[in-house]
Amino acid sequence: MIHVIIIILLSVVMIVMAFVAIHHKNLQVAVIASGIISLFASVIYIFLAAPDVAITEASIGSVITVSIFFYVLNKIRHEDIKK
Amino acid sequence: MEHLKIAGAIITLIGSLFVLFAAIGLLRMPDIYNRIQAGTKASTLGSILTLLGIGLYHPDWLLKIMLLIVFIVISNPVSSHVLGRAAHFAGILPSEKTHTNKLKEDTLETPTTKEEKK
Amino acid sequence: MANTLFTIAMLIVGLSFLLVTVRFLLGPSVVDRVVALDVLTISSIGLIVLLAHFLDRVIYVDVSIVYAILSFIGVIVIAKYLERSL
Amino acid sequence: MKIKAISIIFVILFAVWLILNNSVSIEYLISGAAIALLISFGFCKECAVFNDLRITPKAFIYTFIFLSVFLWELIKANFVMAKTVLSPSLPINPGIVRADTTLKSKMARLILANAITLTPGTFTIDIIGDTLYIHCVNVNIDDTEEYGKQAVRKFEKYLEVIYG
Repeated sequence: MIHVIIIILLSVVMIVMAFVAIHHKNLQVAVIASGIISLFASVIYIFLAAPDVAITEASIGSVITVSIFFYVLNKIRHEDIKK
Repeated sequence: MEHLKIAGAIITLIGSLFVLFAAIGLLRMPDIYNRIQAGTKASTLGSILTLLGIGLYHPDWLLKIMLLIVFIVISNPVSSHVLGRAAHFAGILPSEKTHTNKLKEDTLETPTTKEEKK
Repeated sequence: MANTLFTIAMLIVGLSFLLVTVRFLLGPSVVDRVVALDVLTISSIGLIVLLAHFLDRVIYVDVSIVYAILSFIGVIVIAKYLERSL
Repeated sequence: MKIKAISIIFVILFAVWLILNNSVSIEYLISGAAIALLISFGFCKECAVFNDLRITPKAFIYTFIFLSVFLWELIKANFVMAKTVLSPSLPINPGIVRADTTLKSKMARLILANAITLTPGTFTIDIIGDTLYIHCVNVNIDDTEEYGKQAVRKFEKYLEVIYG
């Protein structure tokens, strides 16, 4: 019972974050929202008894992707300043 | 043995209450610096107590949980400090209740570390 | 008895997720949202260890160790970006 | 002094390896020792992190006292924070104050800043030169300097003994 409640709660937060990631004007906020989506996705993978997938999802989806996005955003900002 | 398990469960419950207080503090505080204080401080003790309760319930997991607690205690203050610094240098002002802001006075006079790096 | 208390603890952690999500939606600046991400990560470490208790396997604690190390790196990268010194 | 830093890092890495594997069989011991030795010699050419650490009986006792004071402050901090957050009128009075430190070692300053961050109502925003800038939730309007000094003094006296 508690499993179902927690999964529903996590899914609701994930859907809200997906809307933010699509519709928000600010690009940085959208990237952070997508990071939170994969954070919760990895918690749901643990519910489905797949810890290896959860480790991969947490490390790639919520850390490395976000870091690379911010690195690229930083590069774009420097280009803007030069012009 | 049974008492230890009940004690672990109660400690876990107290820890989760502290996590809830962190969320309430994050929601109620007026500006970003106070939010960082409420959020990181309460969530640090909350997660420590939650983990410790589980560790008391399963004594053979206790070593790994201790390692996890050490990671959290080392990394959480550093991330809160880095966020506060980022908020200051991104130009976010504290709320109007803040009556002394020595950091702003000092960094306006001298060039900050941000400028030196460029 | 103990399992009931653990269930209540899990529900409270889930409720705090909802409250932090509200702060994420309201938050005026980007730094507020990063603080929300930080608190979400730390509290989901607690949730994963509670899950490890319910499913009774120690391997899930390793997942939360990975979380604790990696989330720290993510927050530092974002803060460096906001500070314009990445 | 390089050998001390390398050996401390070797011990830490080896302990973490053993805890993560959760066994003391001979294969884990040998492979863990080899990897920890490789990492600690390969990456610690110039690491000065543990150079100032004193390994004397007095320093051990002071480390213990420091940890217990720190834990007590951490618990107190959370109850103060919970009381502030739950009271309906939100009684906060924030301010950013200066506090000078006399510690010279970088590691000691890191630990001091982290300890201040986890104590009641204070958190370190920045360190410029010898000055810490501390954000406080409840600061006295008349005596801002004294408030910062108190927060620093609480831990500094122990760290002065542990680190040179």
